[in-house]
Order: sequence, then C-alpha cells, then structure tokens
Amino acid sequence: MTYEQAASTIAERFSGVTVETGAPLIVSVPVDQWRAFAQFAKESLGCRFFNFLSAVDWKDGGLEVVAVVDNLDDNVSLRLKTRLAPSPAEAGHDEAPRCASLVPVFRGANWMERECYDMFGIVFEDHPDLRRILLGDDWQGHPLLKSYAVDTPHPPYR
Amino acid sequence: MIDTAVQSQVAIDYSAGERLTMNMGPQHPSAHGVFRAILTLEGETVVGVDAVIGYLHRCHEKLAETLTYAQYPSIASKTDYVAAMTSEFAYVLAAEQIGVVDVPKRAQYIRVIAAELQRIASHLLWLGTWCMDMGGALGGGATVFLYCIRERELILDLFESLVGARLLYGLFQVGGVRYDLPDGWPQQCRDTLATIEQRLIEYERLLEDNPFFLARARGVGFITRELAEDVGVAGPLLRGSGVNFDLRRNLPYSSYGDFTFSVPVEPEGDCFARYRVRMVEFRQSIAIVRQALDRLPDGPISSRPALKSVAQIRIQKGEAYARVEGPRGEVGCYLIADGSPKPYRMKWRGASFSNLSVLPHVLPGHKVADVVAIMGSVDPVFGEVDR
Amino acid sequence: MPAWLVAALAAFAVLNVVLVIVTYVTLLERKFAARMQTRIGPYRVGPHGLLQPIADAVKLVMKEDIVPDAADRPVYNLAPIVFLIPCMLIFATIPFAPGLGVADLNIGILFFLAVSAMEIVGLFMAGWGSNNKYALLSAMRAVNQIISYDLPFIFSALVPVLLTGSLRLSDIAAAQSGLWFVFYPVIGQLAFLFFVISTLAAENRVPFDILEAESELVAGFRVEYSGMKFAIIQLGEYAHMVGSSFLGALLFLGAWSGPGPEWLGPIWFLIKAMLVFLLVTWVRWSFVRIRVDQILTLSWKLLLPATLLLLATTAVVIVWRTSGLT
Amino acid sequence: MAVKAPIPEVPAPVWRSFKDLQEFEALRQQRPEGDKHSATFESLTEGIHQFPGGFVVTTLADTFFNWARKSSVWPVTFGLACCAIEMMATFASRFDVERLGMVPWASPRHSDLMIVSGTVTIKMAPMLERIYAQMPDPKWAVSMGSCANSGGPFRHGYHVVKGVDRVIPVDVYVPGCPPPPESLLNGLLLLQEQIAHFRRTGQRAAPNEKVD
Repeated sequence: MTYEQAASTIAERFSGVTVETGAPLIVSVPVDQWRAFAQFAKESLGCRFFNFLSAVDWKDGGLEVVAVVDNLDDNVSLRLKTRLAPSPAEAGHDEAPRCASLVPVFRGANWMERECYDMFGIVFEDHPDLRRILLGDDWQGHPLLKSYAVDTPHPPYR
Repeated sequence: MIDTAVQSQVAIDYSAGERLTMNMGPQHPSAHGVFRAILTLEGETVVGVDAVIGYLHRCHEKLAETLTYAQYPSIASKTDYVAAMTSEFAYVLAAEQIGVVDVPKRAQYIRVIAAELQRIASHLLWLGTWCMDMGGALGGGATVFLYCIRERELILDLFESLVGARLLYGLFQVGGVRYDLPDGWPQQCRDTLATIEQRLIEYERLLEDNPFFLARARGVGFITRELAEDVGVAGPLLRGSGVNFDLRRNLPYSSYGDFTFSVPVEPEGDCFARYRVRMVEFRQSIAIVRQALDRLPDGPISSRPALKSVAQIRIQKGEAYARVEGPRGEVGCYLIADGSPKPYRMKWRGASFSNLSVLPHVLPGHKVADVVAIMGSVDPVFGEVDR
Repeated sequence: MPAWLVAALAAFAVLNVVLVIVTYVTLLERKFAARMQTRIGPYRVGPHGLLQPIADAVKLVMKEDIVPDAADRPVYNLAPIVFLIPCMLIFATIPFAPGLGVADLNIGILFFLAVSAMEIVGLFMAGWGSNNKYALLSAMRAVNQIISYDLPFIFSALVPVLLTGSLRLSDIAAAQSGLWFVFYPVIGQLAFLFFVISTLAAENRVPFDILEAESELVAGFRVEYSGMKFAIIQLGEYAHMVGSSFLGALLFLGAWSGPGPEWLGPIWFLIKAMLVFLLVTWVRWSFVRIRVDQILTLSWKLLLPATLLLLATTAVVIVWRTSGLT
Repeated sequence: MAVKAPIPEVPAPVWRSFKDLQEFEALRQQRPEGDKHSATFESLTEGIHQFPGGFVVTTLADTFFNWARKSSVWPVTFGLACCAIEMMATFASRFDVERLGMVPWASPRHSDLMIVSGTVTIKMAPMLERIYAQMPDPKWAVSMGSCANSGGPFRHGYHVVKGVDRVIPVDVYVPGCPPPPESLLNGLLLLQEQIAHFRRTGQRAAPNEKVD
C-alpha cells in the first residue's frame, strides 16, 4: 500500500473527496461522509493507528476538524480534514457546529473529541460522554476560538 | 488559627450496595503529577474509572498563537518537562519543514545526541518513579528511585555544561542549535555512558531477580495490539504490545538514518513487557550517542547564525505535522503558519495524552494496587497530557 | 518495700527504657536507610543528627490537634491509646537479664502473642473512627492481613518453646546458653525465617505494608491523625517492631548468652535485638510491596502449612531424640 | 459507565480578601470566635510575660519550641509540574534534604510545610486551598518556581492563577524556572531561619515592612 495506491483507491471509492498527493496524504472530506471515510480508511486502507484529532478556527471560513490516521506497517499517513460552519461566537447564530463522532470507529477519539468540544465548542453527534475534559465544568466560553482573548479574567483567582 | 471547617461534611454512603467510589485525588504521592482517578471499587477490584485531567492545563496552544517562533521553544520544553529536549525538537522541526530551513549536519548530530541523552534521563526517572509507586515512598521503591536519580544527575551535569540549565533547556532554535559542545564534553559524555551501562546491569539484577517485583509487574495491565493501535497509544506502550513501529527508523528525521540501532518489540503487552522494552531502549540510546560522538562532523551549528537574539523569523504560509520519537512515544507538532512571525495555529500531539486515554479501557478488573503499577508503566507526564 | 511497689517501679523503669529505645530506633532506621540509599540521614540536628527524634517528638506534641467533623469522636480519640497499650504491654514478659524483668510469667510467650494480637483493635478503631475512605479501606486490609499472619507467627514462635519444653521466657533463654536455637540443624533456621517473615507482616512492614501504601491509600488508617495522636500511633508501631525483634533475639539468638562477663548480658541482648531490627529494616528498604491477594495466598497457602509441618517435625525430632537417649 | 462525582462546593477561606501581607497578618492574628482554648492560653502566656522576670520563661520556651519546629519540618508531597522534578532531585541523594530533618509525608495531616512546585491552575486552586487548610497549624508554604511566584511564563494564560499567594499565604518565594536544587535548599534554610524567629508561641513572625 503506497501513497499512489491509497490515492487511487480513495478517488474511485469516494466522489466528493479531494486528495492532495504528497508525503502525508491530505484528504478533505465533506461533513456527511466523515465517519464513512474514517471507516473506509481503517478497513481498506489499513490505517488502524489513530494519531490525533483536533480542530482549527478559520474565523469566517468556519471550523475545520483535522484527524491524522496512520498505516504503521506501510508508513502511510493520512490527514483527513472537514470544514464545518463557523462557531456561534463569530457568526452570531446560536446553533453550535456539529460533526459526526469517530468514537464508534476509533476508541482513541473519545478524549480527543471531548477536548475539541471543550476548546472549540464543536458538538460531536452520538459521542458516549461529551463533556469538558481540560477545563472545569463551570467554565464559560471555548478558549481556542480566535474571538476568545488569551488573558480573559476569571474571578476569584485572576 | 484559620478556620479548618472549610470543606463541607462529606458523609460516605455505604447504601449503594458494596460499590465504593474512591477518589485517587489530584494531590497524589506517586510522583506523576496532578491526575484524579475516580475509581468505582467492588471490594478491592476496580469496576469503573473516570479520569479527571486538566489540573495542569497551561494554555500552551493559545499561548503558541501569541508568541513568535523564537520565543515559543522555551515554553515548548514545558509540555513534556521530563524530556524537554524532544519537546522543543518537535516544534522546531515543524517550523523548519514549513519554512524549508536547512539545518547543518553538525547541528543535526548535536540534536540527536541531546535527544538520546534526554531519553536515557527520562527513562531513568520513569524507572525510579515506577518502583516508588509500587514500593512506597518510605519503602523499597524509594531505594531504586534514589539510585536512578543518582544516575540522572550525571546526565543533568552533562546538559548543564552544554546548555547551562538542568531540566528545561533552550538548546533548539529554528535553523539549528544555540550552543556548541564545550571541549572535553565528548569525553565526559563517554564516561557517563560507561557508568550508566554498568549501573543498568545492577538495576536489572536488583529488580528481575526479585520475585515480589515480578509478581507485581508480570501479567498486569494487558494492552492488546488492537486496542493499542485503536486508541493511538505510542512509544514503549506500542512496542510493548507487539507493534514494530519506531519513528526514528520508520520515518527518520534529523539524520537518524546514519545510525544503526535495533528497535525492541515485546509481544505480551503487560507491564513487564513495557519494562523490558525501555531497558533495551536504554542500551540502544547509549549506542546511538556513541556513534554520533564518533562521527560528529565539523561546521556551523545553525543556518541562521544571527538568531542569537529574539529576532523576528518570518515563515511563509503553509502547514506541517512534525513527528518526533519521544521517550513516552510520538510527540507531534501540527503547525499552521500564515507568513507572520507568529504561527496561526499549533496543535501539540502529546504522547502521554493518548497513553493515558488507554487507562479507562485497561484498568477495570484489576486491584487497586495494580492501578498504580499500570499508571507507572504508562509513565504519563501531565504537562503533556493537559498542555 | 512492698511487692507491688517493686513491680510498679520495675514497670516504670522498663517503660522509660523502652520509650528511649524506640525513639532512638527511629533514628537508627533513618540513618541505616540513608546509608543504603547513598545519602546521609539526619545530620544537622544536634551532633550527627542525634537530637532528631527529640525534635520530631516535641514538634509533634506542639502541633494543632485536628478532629475531622465527620469523625466518630470517641472512637477517633480513643484509637491511638488502644493501639499503644498492647504495643507497650508486650515488654512486660521479656526478661532483659536473668532476674531483670517486669513479670516473668510462667506463660510468658502465650501472654506476648495474645497481647500483640490485640493491637488490631486499636488499628481498626482508628480506621473506622476517622470516617475516611482511605482509612476504612486500609483498616479492612489490616484486619485480614494481621489475622492471617498471626497463626504462622504463633507456630514459628512455638518451635523454641517445644525445644525447651517451657513457656517461660527466661527458661527459653537459659536453655540456649549452649546452642542457640537458630543454629539448631534445620529446624532452627527454618523457624527463624518463618518468624521474621510473619513479624514483617504482623507489623505491616514492607513488603507487606499494604496498610499505609502511600501510592494507593495515601497514609492508611492514620491519614486523619495529626500532632500528638499521630506521634502515639508511630510510637506504638515502632514499639511493636522493637518488641518483636526483642522476642526474636530471645527465642532464636539466645537472649543474653555471649562471651564476656555476666553483667554484659543485657548489652548482648540489646545488640541482638538491634540486629534483628536492622534485618527487618534492610528488607523494608529493598523490597517492592506486593498486592493484597498475593499476601493472603502467601500466608494461607505457603506459610501456614509450612509452619505446621515444621512444628510436627520438631515434635517428632524431640520425641526421637529423647527416646533415643533413654 | 462513568460515575459522575459531585464537585464539593468549597467556601472561600477568610484570607482570600487580603490586600497585602500586612493586612493578612492582622487577619491571621484574629482568633475565630469558637476558639476558647487558645484564648485562655493567650492570656496565660500574656500573664507569664508580664510577671517580673517571666519573659525568661516565655523566650526560653519560644527558642526551644522553635528549635524543635525548625529542625523537623515535614513537607507534604505536592508536586504540580516541572518544579516537582527539581523538588524530587532535592529530596534525592545528592542534595539530600533529610540532613535538615525533612521527610516528605504523603498526607497533609502529618506535614507542616507545603512546597508549591509548579503552575497553579484555576481548576487546581480549590484543591490546593483544601490541602493547605487540612494541614495542622503551625504550617508554612514555600512557593517554588516562577510559575508559583507570579504565574511565570504562563502568566497570560486564561487558566493560570497569577501566583500562588492569591490562593494561600506564602512564607518563602524561590525564584527560577525551575529553580535548581541549590536555590530550593537556600529557600528552605531561609524558612528555617524564619521559623527560628517565631515571636511569642503561636504567633507568626511579622513580615518586613512594605518597601515600595
């Protein structure tokens, strides 16, 4: 399984997916095919190693969820990206961005997705236990959004 | 006299059948740091684990967006403060991959020497704190702990003469290394490695001939190969569960390809397998440092020599995910640059975060005493877990 | 002088001697452990750290005495005393020299073993009284560990009794003037080995110290005690340790028999007791703690049958030796 | 099947609202109303002190008890972050603190010194307060490392408390990031000196005047 074979199998199986060839294969996936693609990557591409899952806040361009999965035996690394709606803090509407959770596919995604929820406010559908992991449960706001100032006061300690 | 009636009266309710919820709280004598495990016990066996982390969340990723490429490496070393060298390595490597900055050969060799010495020091601390967990701070474990710290001090002296700091260094910068090896350092380094190699044989005799240690380590904390890959566990835990993957050999970076070393793999996946993997890694790191010292090339130590001051480094738009093999596993830095002197987004993939997230899947069914032994063999560092 | 006054004075003297020995035994252990770990123990407090135990004791006395609100007050306050009494009583029957002892009962060793099993009551009271999960869990562990190790402790202590044929401790000591029981061909060494293992477990020293396992149960049953009560519990623990090492020296190493004049007896006895104590400390600082279930399996499946077998073989050997002679 | 533990609500202790150390000293000396024993103890020492020649007794008692407290300060094992590794190196064989009579104990009840080594985050602050409150009096606190002194390199982080003296009263500040074992030992010796100058039993030494 080399990068070219991986790119070709992806191209024929998934239509809406754009692939950027290169050492790590960067694949941008539409939101609705997110879990299906992850399942496909795990089974047929052999990318069983779940490296990490995180998010990037592109302000108006919306939130982008990034996940890296690897095939350890053939050293193939896949970087999956999907673009969500902008976070409520910027775009003004109150409904939080939603994304399909990868926990049914990779058990390692449990804590990573809780951290994304904690830091960006992305709600992952049918995640077994979606609550804040790093900050206290009574924390307001999601710190890693660009609209959140780095030095916001937090009584009574700051 | 300050009023001590501070905490509210918490009555222990024994009504919920024989299940007891016990709190292995953030202030924990085992020296890993601030981690709270809410264990649901049935008698002595653990039934459920709810791990509460975040007590050391120091906003690394938000601060990375406000600090320039020259400032952040000094804070990057505080993510995994037991292996500060490899933490800085990841950030600097990512910045160099985006900015296509070439690093002179001598700087790459010094980086490899520093990273491998740091791996030996970190594994020494792991062996000490693991035995202290199992043996007690006022018991047998403390003896092994103090022996390991005695060896670790030798390596910290080496780093002190190289960089000037004992625990958190500023050796790495974008484009190379900040300090060159002082004269007489290679010889001092070889002597230290020789003494450590002798002492390792002593530790193995002290621990592996001791039936109590074997009873506590063997057959405890099984991580199957499938669970290891599924959760993204890395480093000695992955190799302890039979996966033959090491970043230094599979995806060589910073001229690791020039050195010959073997990657230890143990199929069982219990605490003793991880212990064996790390003991072999000690010897492989010593071999790598010796090869690097023998073939150390001359030349400049940084491709951007004017970088001594906090000069502005501008890196053009782009993104990169640099992966470094730290003592606890794969330390990754996913960096997005937008041409300004500060990165747009920096995601830190800490090895301990994924290693720790395997605990709720492994712990149920073990005794309370095993919980501590397994956490010791996972060797989490909470600067890296909470970032 | 009326008999009861002599007994009272003897008891008072022995109590003070024991207190001094116990405080300075803690310093001996800290210095010995430090030397094992390539460091210098307490050094700055008085010449070579000799005043360290006094400083610790005085500081603990002057500490604030915290009683947690949720604690069961009478049980909590009484526990240290109930824990200390048996640990001090065990010195009553130990004869430090042929005539020098508080009470030389004819059932000396039986009294010793019975009283040393009583300390578990104080320990459980401490565990239950402080209404703290850690304390409760460690009290549970304490009960089943100490009870399951009392039997091997008693059986291994009975081997010298069988060899001398009397329960009186001074008889046992006198019988060893020729051959120390530890040098008795096979039975002596095995009995001494089992005795040391079960004393280790009876006082929850490492490797059996799951009671106050720092990494799991923070500080075991004494987690809620501070200041004076904590000092009493520490005192009781070390007193029980020293009492068992005195008993070990008496049963197996021939209490006061040794070269030199007669009045050197107690000095020899003290040196032998300290040797046994250092053996226990050496084990404490080099072994890793083992799990609860492994401790219990070791006791019920290994130690108990072994000591029973040993007792039976000593009886057979004695009968064979005596019948062979007549 | 995670069991959600209720987060116990911890009322803020009395010293939260102090402006600076002088005001804190005033707060510190007030005896809470329910505390009748030490009131009598207070009047007793006052009586002896006024008694002609009585000061010899009180000063002798002070020096003796201060010597005892100074020479057996027991720190609680409370490592937070990178400074905890340096604290362990200080407790280890090369820079042995047991020479000064310090043995790290596991439970706050048995110890009388808290070395805050590492960054105090907002999620950890209530726990830190509770552990400090659980320690019996007289107790001291050493703030080790620039994170504990003033928030250090993470001062501008949203989750970091800008210095541990916003949470508990601190006696000795040890600078450095992380402070090498020698400077922590220097801090501990300073603490011992401060304990030695404990005026009148039960009272804490007044801090030096505010120098702006």
